[in-house]
Amino acid sequence: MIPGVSIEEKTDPLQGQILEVSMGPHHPSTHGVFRMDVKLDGERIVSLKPVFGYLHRNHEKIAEDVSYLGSIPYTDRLDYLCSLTNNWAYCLAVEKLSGFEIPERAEYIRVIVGELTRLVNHTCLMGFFVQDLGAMGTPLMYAFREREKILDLFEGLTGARMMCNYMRFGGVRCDLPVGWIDEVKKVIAAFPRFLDEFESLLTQNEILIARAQGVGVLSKELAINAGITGPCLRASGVGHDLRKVDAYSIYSRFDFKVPIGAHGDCYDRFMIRLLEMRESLKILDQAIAALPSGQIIDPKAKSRGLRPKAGEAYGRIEAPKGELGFYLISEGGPSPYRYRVRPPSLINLTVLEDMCLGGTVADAIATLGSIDIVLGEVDR
Amino acid sequence: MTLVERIDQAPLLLQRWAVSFFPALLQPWVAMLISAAAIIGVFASLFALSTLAERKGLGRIQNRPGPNRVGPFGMLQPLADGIKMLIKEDIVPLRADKVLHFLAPIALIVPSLLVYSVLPIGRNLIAMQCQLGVLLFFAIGASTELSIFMAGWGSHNKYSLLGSIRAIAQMISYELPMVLAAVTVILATSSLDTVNIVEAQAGGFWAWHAFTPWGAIALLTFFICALAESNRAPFDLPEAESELIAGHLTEYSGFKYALFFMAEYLGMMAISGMAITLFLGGWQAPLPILNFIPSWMWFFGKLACFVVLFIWIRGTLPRLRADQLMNLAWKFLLPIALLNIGLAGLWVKSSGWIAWPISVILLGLAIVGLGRLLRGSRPRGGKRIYRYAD
Amino acid sequence: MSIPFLIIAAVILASAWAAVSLRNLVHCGLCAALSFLATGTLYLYLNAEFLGLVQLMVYVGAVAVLILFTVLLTRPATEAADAVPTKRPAFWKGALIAITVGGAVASCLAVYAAPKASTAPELSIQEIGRLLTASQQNVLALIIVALLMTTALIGALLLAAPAEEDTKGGGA
Amino acid sequence: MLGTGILRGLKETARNVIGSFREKDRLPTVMYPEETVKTKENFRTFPFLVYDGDHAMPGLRCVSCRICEKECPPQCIFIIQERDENNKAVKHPRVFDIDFSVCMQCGICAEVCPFDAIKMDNIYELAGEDRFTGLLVDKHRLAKSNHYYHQIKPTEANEVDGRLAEDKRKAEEAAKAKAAAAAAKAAPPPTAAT
Amino acid sequence: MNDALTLNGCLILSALLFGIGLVAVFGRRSAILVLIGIEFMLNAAVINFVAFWRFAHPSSDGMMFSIFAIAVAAAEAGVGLALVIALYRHRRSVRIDEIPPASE
Repeated sequence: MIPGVSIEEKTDPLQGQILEVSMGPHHPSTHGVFRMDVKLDGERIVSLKPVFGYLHRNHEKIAEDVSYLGSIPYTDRLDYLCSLTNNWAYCLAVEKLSGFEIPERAEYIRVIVGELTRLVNHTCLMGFFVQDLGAMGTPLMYAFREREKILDLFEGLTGARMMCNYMRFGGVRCDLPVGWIDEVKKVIAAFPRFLDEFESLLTQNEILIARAQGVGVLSKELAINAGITGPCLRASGVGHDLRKVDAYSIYSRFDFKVPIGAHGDCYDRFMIRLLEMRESLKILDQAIAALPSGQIIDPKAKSRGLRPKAGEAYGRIEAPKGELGFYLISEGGPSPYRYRVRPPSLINLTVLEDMCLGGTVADAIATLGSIDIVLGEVDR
Repeated sequence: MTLVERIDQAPLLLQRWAVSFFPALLQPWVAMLISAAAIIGVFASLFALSTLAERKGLGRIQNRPGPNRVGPFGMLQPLADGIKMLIKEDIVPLRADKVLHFLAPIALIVPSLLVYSVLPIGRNLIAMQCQLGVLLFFAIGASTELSIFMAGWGSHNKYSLLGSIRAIAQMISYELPMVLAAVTVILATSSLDTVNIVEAQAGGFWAWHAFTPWGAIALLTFFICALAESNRAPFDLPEAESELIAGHLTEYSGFKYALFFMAEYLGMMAISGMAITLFLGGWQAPLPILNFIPSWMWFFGKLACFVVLFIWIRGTLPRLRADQLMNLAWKFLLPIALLNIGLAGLWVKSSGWIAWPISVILLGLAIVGLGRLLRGSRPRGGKRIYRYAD
Repeated sequence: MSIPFLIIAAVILASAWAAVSLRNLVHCGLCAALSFLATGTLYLYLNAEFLGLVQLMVYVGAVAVLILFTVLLTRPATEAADAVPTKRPAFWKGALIAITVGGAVASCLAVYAAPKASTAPELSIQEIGRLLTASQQNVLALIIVALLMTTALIGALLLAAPAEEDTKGGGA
Repeated sequence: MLGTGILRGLKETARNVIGSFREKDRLPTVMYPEETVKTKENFRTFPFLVYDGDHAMPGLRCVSCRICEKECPPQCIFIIQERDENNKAVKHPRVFDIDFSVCMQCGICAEVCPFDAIKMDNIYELAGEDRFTGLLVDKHRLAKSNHYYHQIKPTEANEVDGRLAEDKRKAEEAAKAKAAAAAAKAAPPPTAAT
Repeated sequence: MNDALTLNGCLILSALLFGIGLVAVFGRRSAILVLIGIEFMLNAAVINFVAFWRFAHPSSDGMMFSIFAIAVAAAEAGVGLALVIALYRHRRSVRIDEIPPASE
């Protein structure tokens, strides 16, 4: 028999065989090393057990030995699609611990760069989601064409496209290069055209509607009880967005809206992200218009040999995938006593089975694609 | 024999000239051999061309140039693929059913090529003019399912078996509406012979069957079934299964896989050839004044348009789920095809003008009604309005 | 005895015998398909094109696939391979009866040797159509067969389809 | 209505096909070996040691204070300080190795180095045949001239040079002031002594 | 001359095919093979029709009847196989000798 696959004789002879299949970890559509043990009765899924941990790199234990500054590059590698929001959350936590004030210009740069990362992540997600539904890579290529432009911006500013390692405690590492802001303006001006094209290509497409509407439904109560955050929660009808709830950093100064879905199925999650990208563009326009000049880092802030006073802090932000939080306990030493990351992808993944039961395998893949998980963050 | 006619009948004259070298006894055999060789030669090279067109077309759709390294503008890419396929090691699974595993590609290529014998490529350029051309086309086309079963069963792999069952179920359920769509044309021209069908559409493009109410709907149904029959675009469930089953081709590599690959393209071109013959006036020129262009050029031009359409749809549409696929065939295409036969009968019996309004109304009603039935509970058009948090 | 006829007859009989005597059911199904194919070519050889193509389409296209599907759906039961059929005594008892009946029929038919028309009768498809719809009893037969096939279709569906509560679910 | 959404999708792909022949934006492919994309100035790959003047080893700025070795998160830098004949430390590294297979190009070493001795390079064609010793880069391969630094990162290099010049000037003033103070201190004792 | 021989050839062929069909029905235990046997027998009958239509007297009834025969045979095959599947669903086996009579 094929290893890892066993035909379990079902007790009730009348039923067909229960086919137990493990999909992954080398599977074309599981977004990295992630395995699903699926039990199939004919076409329908009877049970689905997600298995992950293949990408566990012991991030939190290492952080306890490396200095505060040293673990910033490691936060890039948590959710490797949006490194800057990871840095931001970590820096927020350390700033709460060490009490640095962030200069105005640094706050604005952080918001600009954070929203650009949200665009990068959502373009990735929409491309992968439609790719799982079978479109031969065309939407993926269009999404990646736009994403490349933003990654070039990151390369110009931080020196790397995905592993930016740009934010420091009390501000940012280096100031905007000459002409960078005009580049950003050009990219943002061209973005709505891409969004309109993407919407006209897909949202009214009968096949996509048939494959995504009513598939992988996540009820409002289950979403709240399971602690789901981010677009998955908003698609189920709960208008919870940390940028409005916490109004951390300077988000209170920008006016933007938070889209909410009504059905909580794959189609809603897809559309919510599309609408969120339009909101991010609004924020970016306002932030660039009001970008002040001045210092980019708190002069008192020390990055090397930082020894924050003993205590604990929990910094959280609205990362593209949900609420990303860093919980630090410091005992005054050069490295934190305890370093805990609240990964939105892992928590959003816990309800995968409830969403997929009763559906077919093709639905399970579509649902997994719509939750938008990145295994770097799930396994840490 | 003006120059234009000479070019038009060039293949025929060539064949007669070649045959004249042989003794009388052998001449019929040689004539058959030459036309067979011509078909295989022409359509095999068209296969190579269409793989290149597919890869470059998909590339251009996805904002990338497509293969352009092998030869000028990537022209030698099919040659490179061919050689690669020949060189690759042909792995046969250990406990596979050797006989079936070996026979499956052959059992697929033979009918795919046999089907070309009835397609009228140009004015009296047809390999075998037989009174039952269309029936022969569908009879031989029906036997391709057996070879898919052999491929699935022969590779002794549970996933290939499930993939081949899905492929057969899909092909059978889409064969029915396709044959019924062809029946409307037979009903209109009262002859199964492809040459008669093409001659019945002589005159300008307004005489083509595609421009009658029932013809347009039949062409649409035929085209959707052609997509499903050749396992392409929104119906490419069996092979490009990104979910569970990797399709019945998983255990094939090297030359056998190339044969399957070739059979898929040959099948695609054969079905588009039949669609052209039935609905778009085979080798007829759209306007009588354009008759100076040789007839076979029209056939290959229309064939090229169909191939481009196949590629275009493949680059755009996501895939249908297995049960939606079946619903579409049995609950939408089949009723429409049956209704269409009724309308074709009405069209043939009555003079044109009363048939037009009745068929347009009936067909419109059927499509909208069945479309809504197919959509089931989802709101109209799946349009959703999203509100914003306060 | 023309050579093509001999070849076709040999193929029919060989594949039929293989279909009957092979152990693996799938091979039996495929050999049966081959034998249907060969009978189709026999009709073509006997100038009954319409019948040959209908045979090809109906038997090779549908019935053979139906047989193979049934073999697959009931595969676990036949997995416990029954003994090689040709070794079982019951097989030869059956064969004995068959041979006697076959032989008797063949001998009495063989004495019949009075072919009238040596030229192949020409029956175009249009004529078949006219015949089918012209004479009264043919039309009646046609309608009855149509009715029979629809009832067979629905009957087969109800018999084979699993009970209703199994197929619920599966998304909208 | 069934089909209009699909048609609109087809129109979209058609626009891209036509666009790919006209707009650059719709065909952004770069034919790598023939054409290359000009990297941005801030682009960083592996670190390199800066040396002033035109001789690598004597001009090396690195004083082997080993701060970068401590601060490097994946610990991929290895430094041994130079010792002269009577075992006194010399402000110059005898061994300065960076294991390129471990380095994750995060740039923290360049950030924490107080002497601007190590900066981030922007070469990315680093393919080599030897995986082990080939990627353990010693100081001779690491050392690159300040002139090279000016070529690849002009603004940053000028800023660093400005800062260094200004430090040197301040150091000289301090030295002069100290010398003057010393002289002043030395001057009164002789007057007192006479 | 060879017409007569070919006619006899056809008749012998159909008889032998009929015999093989009988062998399948009597000799094999699996229900599916019994159905295949029935198909062979039906085929044999239709071969006779065509042979007589071709050689003996070209009246069109033979052809008409064979068309209907093929149609009915296909319908019968469909229903027969559906029966086998239903049978398997209840008895988990398709061995004819193990299936109790319909009464039980």
